[in-house]
Amino acid sequence: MLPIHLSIVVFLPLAAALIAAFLPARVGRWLVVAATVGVLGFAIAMIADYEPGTAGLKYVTDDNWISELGIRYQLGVDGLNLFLIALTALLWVPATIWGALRSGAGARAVDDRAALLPPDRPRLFMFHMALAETAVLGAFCTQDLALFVVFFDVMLVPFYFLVGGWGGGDRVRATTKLLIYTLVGSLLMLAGAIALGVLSAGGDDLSFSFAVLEQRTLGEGTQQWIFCLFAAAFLVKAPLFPLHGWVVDAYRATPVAVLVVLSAVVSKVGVYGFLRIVLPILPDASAYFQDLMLALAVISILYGSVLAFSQDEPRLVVAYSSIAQLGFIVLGIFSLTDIGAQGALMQMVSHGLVVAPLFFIIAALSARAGGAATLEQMGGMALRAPVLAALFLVVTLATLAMPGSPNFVGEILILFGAFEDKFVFGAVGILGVVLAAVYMIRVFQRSMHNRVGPGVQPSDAGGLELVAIVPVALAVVALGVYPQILLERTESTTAAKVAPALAAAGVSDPEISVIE
Amino acid sequence: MNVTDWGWVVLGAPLVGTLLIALGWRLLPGRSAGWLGSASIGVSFLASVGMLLELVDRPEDSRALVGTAYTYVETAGFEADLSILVDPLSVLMCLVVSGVSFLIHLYSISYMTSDQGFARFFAYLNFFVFSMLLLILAANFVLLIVGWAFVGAASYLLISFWYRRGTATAAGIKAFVINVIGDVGLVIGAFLLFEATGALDYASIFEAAPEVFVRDDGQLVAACLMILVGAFAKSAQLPLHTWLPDAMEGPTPVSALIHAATMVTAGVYLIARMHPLFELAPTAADVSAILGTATLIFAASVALAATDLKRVIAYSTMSQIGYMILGVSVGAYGAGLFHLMTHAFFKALLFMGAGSVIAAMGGLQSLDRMGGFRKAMPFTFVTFTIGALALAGFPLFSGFFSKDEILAYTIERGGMYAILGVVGYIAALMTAFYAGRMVFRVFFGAAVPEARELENGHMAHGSHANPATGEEEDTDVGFPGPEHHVAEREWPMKAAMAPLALLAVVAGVLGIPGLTETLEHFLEPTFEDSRYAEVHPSTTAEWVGLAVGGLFAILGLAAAYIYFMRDPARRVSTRERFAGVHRVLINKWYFDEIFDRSIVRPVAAFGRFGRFVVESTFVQGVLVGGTVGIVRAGTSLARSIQTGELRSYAALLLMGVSGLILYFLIVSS
Amino acid sequence: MLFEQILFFIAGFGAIAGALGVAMLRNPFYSVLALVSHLIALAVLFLLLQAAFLAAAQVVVYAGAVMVLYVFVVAYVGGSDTPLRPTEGGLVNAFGPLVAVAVFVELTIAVVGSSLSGLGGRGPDVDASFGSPEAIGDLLLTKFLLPFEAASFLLLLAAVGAVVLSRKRRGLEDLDAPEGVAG
Amino acid sequence: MDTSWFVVLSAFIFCIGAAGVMSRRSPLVVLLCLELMLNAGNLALIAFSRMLGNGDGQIFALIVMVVAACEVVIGLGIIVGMFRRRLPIDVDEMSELRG
Repeated sequence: MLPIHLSIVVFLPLAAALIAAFLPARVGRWLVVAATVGVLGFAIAMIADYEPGTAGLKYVTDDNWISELGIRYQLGVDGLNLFLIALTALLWVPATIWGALRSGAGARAVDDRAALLPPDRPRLFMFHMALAETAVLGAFCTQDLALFVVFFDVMLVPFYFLVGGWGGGDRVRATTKLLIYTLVGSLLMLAGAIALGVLSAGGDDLSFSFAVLEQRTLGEGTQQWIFCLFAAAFLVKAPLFPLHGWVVDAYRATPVAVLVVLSAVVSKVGVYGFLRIVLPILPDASAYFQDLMLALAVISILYGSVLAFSQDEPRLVVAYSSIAQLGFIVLGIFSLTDIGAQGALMQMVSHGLVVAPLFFIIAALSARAGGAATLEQMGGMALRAPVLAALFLVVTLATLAMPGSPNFVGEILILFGAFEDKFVFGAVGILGVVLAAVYMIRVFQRSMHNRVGPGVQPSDAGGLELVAIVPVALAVVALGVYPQILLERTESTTAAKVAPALAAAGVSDPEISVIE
Repeated sequence: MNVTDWGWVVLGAPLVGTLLIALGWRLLPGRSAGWLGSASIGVSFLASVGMLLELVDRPEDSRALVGTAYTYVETAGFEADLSILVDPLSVLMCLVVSGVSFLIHLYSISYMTSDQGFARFFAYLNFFVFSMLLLILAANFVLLIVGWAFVGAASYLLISFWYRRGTATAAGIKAFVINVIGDVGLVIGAFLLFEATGALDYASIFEAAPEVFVRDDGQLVAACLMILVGAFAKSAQLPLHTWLPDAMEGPTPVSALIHAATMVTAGVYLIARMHPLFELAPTAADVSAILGTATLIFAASVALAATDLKRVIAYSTMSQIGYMILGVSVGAYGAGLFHLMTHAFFKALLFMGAGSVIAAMGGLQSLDRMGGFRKAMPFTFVTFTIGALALAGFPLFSGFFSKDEILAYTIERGGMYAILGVVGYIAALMTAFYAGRMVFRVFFGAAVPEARELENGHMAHGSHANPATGEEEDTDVGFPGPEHHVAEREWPMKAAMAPLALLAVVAGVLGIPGLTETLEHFLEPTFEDSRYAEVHPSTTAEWVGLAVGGLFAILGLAAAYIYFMRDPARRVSTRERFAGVHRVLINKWYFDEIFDRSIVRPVAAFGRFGRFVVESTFVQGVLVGGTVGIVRAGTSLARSIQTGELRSYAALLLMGVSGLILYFLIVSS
Repeated sequence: MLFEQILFFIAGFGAIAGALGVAMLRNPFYSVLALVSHLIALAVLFLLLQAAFLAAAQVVVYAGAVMVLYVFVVAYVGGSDTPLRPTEGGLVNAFGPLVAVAVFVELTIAVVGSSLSGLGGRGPDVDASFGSPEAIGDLLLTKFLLPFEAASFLLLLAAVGAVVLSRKRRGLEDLDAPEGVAG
Repeated sequence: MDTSWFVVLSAFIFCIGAAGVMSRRSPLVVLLCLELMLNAGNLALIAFSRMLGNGDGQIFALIVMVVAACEVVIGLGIIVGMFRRRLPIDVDEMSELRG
């Protein structure tokens, strides 16, 4: 095992940003980019180092933090978060590069003329980006509930400033909604976390460590209301119907570089919380609320898909499609089967991987259409932008879970998991696959094909766009060709996390008669 | 080389071709992309031949081989390798697909010469062939679904190849969505089988199926019906057929390749591949046979009235695939696949001929505008006529042996199947009639101006308008417009059509009842376990069937001759007498309208409802508004305390102190 | 003993009278003078409690130096008479003194009703050096060195702050303009 | 004298100071009243220090004096600044921080 110190990985971006604050903006911004590349290096090393088929935490850091409250500074990597850390690391690189060169006032949906200018207040922008990466990495790495809450809330701070400070359109409204929604969610989770720690301790020492909490048991009624608190926070973050009210304004106003990580990574923290915290620690409640969560998931799938189908702005199509995709992920998790959870994890990573280039491409399209935000104003770009069109095509097909893409592997595992015990939910959810084909192909066709829009000046993808899009697109293809690279590493961990809830649901693992 | 090694070459060559053309399109000068694409398919065809030779060398009982590259997915009981299955069935399909594809590639080099998207076209085309071969060679459901969906995507790209044309992109979306419905059906079907057998690869499923399922087991029937959804979506069978006629918006080589010879027959292949399951679930097989028969008569009837040349051929394709589906559903696997093969030859040929004619017409496709091309394009005339005769089932042409064998077999099964067979014969009569109609109306009669110009050696005409809507178009993307001088003048085109014409004539020798039956013997290892293996009509019965079929073909052609050559006035009077029927046929039995009203519009209305009612009142109004309102009420309460007056702050502070002391006093007492 | 009690009551009344004077006299200048007398009375009380050094400091530093500052400022600002009871500010005017009385009652109840035995006595006998400059100095430089340094730093900051606050600013001449007033 | 006498006296002075802070409008007098409250605190500290026979309380009181001095300096500086800017010397007029 490589001697990787997780604290370094987590705090590297923040440290770089703090140093960069004292350097000239031009140098500092590349220092932050270098730090994100460094984190990516660590992430790749961890994947290479990870022995497939093993479970348990690796690279553990475990120190006392607030000993009176039993709060520990505990970080660790296992199959559950390994690839989410890698996803974070991978996507922050193009996001910071894009942000370093283009974000700023220019990323606004409406006046994209300024899109080529460097951001105003670049040091501050980069600082917030770096802080956000540290918070997200921390939330993924932490193995202590209190620390998780801290990172979860710290995450809110940079995004609040990034949307409010560099956003476009009606950013005040967007930030207000974002703040209120996620803050209310966070507060509920904080209450839940405290209740969980205190009530589960009984007479013993207070502890928030996941490992300890998993061992302790809670009464069923207690589990149920704590479950509701956590579910509220995670569903807002995800977001799922009907808690997605903040999404539309936020997606419209957020600068592209920020939107990429907000949609691709931050939304995963919520559903990751289900797998990491809710299922193993509150198994009885998970089983109790299974049908409700599945219903929410299925409604999100259908509702998100249908609304995506009727939107004019590509950004909003992707926004609603994300709701549908996260519905699939929740469907997989709450199928309470190994296969569904594996699918959910696969889908988390692959949705992150496709949504990031999707937003970059939409920004590129919008820039070519004279800053237009709606599909009507685009069209016919494929001829003069063949590379961009090809990349868009690959990403579009992956988004609609074309077989052969990682999303397909994720969705088929999720659906198999859902079918196994809850066939009806799976069967209704699968309609989302068909609708996804409709709305994604619609966006592709309206922007790339058909007649040339009025204000469109097509030109092919430039250097920055290629740098931002191509590596991620290659990762999509690679994961589609060899999904086992993820699945073989995550399998034992997800199985262990789902097992308590599975047992609580009273479903014995369906005996699969393997025929030799 | 091993059999499976050849298989990987078959699969790899088109993929390499795709990647080379897609990544190197800037570097490929002139027509080299076309030659590169053709060469890669050629390699694939040669490898298929190698595969065939290796396979026939092996003893009959070990002619099914699986080659595995690596583990694709293996988690939580879900196992799928990246592996191919080579057996006589897949070898036959590979030969047909790669062979016909090679010729169509060759044809396209000429046909697409002046198109702006020349390299793009060949990248798509190679990708399509790769996907099709992947579908055929897949050894498990996951890979099958991958190939299945890739084929759909390639078909989408090729249909909307001329992407500035609104009708083309709309047709592409329609095709894609219906194909995705098929994929979804396959996924559900695969799950139902997986749940019962715990496996996803064919061999394990087929082995386990008789043990875990009873005959006509509910779950198995459901699984088979779901597989049928996949098969029917791809093969354009009722009721998932509406995309195929629209798909004629694509370039004609695409219609020849995808919508005649290869992709649409995937459903037939699938049912043949799944025959152990369908034989265990005869209910599903019957559903399939009935729907196939319904499609074959429905499509034939529409083809009688349609006026767009390519659509006539498209409906004819649906109809012929109906025969194949009927064949493989009743257990006539050899006959069904035989017809698949001969159909690939003559239908590709017909499309190529049609492409030639359409190019000569400057893009116009309406039969009403055509006529008299016999002299202008003698080569096309001869080959097209051969194709039409084969389609009609004229005695001794290839279609004669294959189609009538299916029908003979169906009638042999007796009972309900006999009725289906009779319906098939009626449709055969119609087939002969519309085949004759095409030939007579295009090549005979008075020469239209285009034909006369062509006779004088002039080749450019037409305008930049969408032939379907008459809408003016930009030519950036390159339609077969005025500059499209292809009318059978270049050798690659002829080189592609001549072998197909030859095959359309002579391919029948592979299945002459009682004499050769080569194909059936070749396929035997795949189907030897079939419970219908013993059900085989006697040679005499087959010849009787052939005789009846031949008679119908001649009758139909004669009727067409009477209607279109001898007595054109009768055509008009007949149409007027059956005006109601004609309207139904012209409107394709109103399937598009029914789907539009029952599915598309409700979904769109639901979307509007969601967007303007649920989203704005419930989500934004109640939930967001409620949350924001509560927070805002709380903050305004807090704000009202913040008067900015120092003295009231002090008073509040002291009140707090007073309250605290009071609390402690009470607590301590 | 008696002397001590007499002294306590005299000083106590002095302190209360001074405090009332601070709070109730209309002219700020008189208020300052009342505070001086209050501080001196307090110093006497400090002496009674054997805090000799603090008593001295109270008189010298507080009643002397600090109060001089007040007097200067009052003279500078112009200590005009202000109404004792503000004309506006309704609730605070009504409740302020009431709350103050309430707090006093509560505190008194707390002290009187307390069961703490220490409150009832005057504490242990201490030697004469208790509260002497040496004792204070010793404590300041040993046990409370850090607070001592912190306090010195605080004083420095306050000095700088006072300079910054009251220095003449550039652009002062603009102050006559309306926006200057608003700012 | 019992410690309680001193403590009660301190409470009384404290409350007079608090009442003054709450009812006077002149910032100068408010500052003076604050001094009263601080000194009340000091008295209590020293009384308890005597009660416990421990010098620590006296150090506390000394520090409070330092804080009081600082507060006076800053407070008076602000008042002078206000005067210079011709702002009304009245705490009721200073309500810029209204929410």
